[in-house]
Amino acid sequence: MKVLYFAWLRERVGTGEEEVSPPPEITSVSALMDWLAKRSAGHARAFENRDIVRAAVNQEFADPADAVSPGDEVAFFPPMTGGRP
Amino acid sequence: MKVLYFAWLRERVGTGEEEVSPPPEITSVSALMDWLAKRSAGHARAFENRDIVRAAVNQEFADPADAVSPGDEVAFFPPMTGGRP
Amino acid sequence: MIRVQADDFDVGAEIAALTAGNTHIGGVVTFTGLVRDFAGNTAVGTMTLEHYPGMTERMLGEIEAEARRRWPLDASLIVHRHGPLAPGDRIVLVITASAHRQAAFEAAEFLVDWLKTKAPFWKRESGPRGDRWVDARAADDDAAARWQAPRQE
Amino acid sequence: MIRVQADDFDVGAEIAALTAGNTHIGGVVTFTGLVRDFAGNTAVGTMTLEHYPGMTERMLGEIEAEARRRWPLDASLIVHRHGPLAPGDRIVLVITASAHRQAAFEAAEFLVDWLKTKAPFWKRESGPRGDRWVDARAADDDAAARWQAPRQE
Repeated sequence: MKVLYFAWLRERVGTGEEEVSPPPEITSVSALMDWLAKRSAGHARAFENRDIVRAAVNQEFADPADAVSPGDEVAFFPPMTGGRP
Repeated sequence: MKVLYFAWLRERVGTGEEEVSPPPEITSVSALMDWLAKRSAGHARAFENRDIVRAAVNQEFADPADAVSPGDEVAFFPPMTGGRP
Repeated sequence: MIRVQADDFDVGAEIAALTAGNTHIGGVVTFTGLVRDFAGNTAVGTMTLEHYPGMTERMLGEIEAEARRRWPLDASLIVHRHGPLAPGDRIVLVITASAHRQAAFEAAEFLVDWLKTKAPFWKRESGPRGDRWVDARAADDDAAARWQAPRQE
Repeated sequence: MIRVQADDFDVGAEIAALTAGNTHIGGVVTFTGLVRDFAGNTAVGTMTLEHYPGMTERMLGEIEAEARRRWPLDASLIVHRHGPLAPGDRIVLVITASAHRQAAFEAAEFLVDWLKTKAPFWKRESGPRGDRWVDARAADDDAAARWQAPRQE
């Protein structure tokens, strides 16, 4: 499973992309966040406030309850802030 | 008094601009149209359907009842048709 | 700013000139009106836009001033062409710039609606069956009427 | 059409390329987003726009397709820049072209509102007190919510 991080999540985790192999019981975005948060102090800080973390699975926005599978591309990022006039 | 004509009013009258000296009793746009319509067959045709003639006095839109005076610039034209997508 | 001219205009250059040096502007909206093929005609014809020099400038200036009273604009521009034009040619340009995108959008739409009812232009189309002066459309009056302040009874 | 690029764009050239040869188009609306001075700061800083390559293109394409389902557009374009940008720089361009001016205006406004909530971009501002990631604003969600279809009870 490929996991991507953007903006301050990327900075806290310390990388923009990593290949991970979570155990089979990790089947939702929410469970994946719990599991990832234990990988390092940086991961823990990235996921410390779940309310402001957004996710995408295979480049589509995903809710915490949505499913993840081993071959997926899963991305985590803050709420988007494009041009804002 | 300077009188201007635009679009098909100009074509019917045969000129885009003329200097006229109406008698003192011509004090409104409406009266001026009546008076101008008698100047030539072309003028008569230009003013034959008053409903689709618009006027401006000194470059401001004017109603038939609005006043005209000897020094004014009075214009007559059809409803406007600028770019219209 | 307003301009009435026979020459074409460059939208990108006009935006750049209008917004140069003002870093409070967050959004710029433009409307460019193009000459369309005449409805129902397969043949492509040209048209000529006649106007009332002097009054045109006055009316465009009044319309622009009204938009700037109603919306917080940092900059605005109306350019209207006259003379002979062919399908695909640019006729009119409206630009509005504001810190807030919604003000820029609303003001641009207001200006375009009012231009069509207040600016003294008359269009003559040349087609395969000869020339004709184009009739005004009620739809333009309706679009402009949206912006009227509610009347007191 | 959609494009995501670090390079600047030329609004006039983009309009010309998009409308060339289509004489059914009567009106072209553009929105150009510019980098503003940061609120409350007198110092002018730069900013960097990070995005999610791949997903950005997918989301812009979906937003554009939705606009074209809702309005009768002859052409449309979204260009979004990423990378380092300074106040006054162009960030985003939306162009809509239609036979009818109101369709062009509404579709452009829809696209701009949705871009801000659906396009995966994150802005980091550099100011005299260092760098910071910009927070999302509730106002953008509100603007996008205007376009939601009414929900069934």
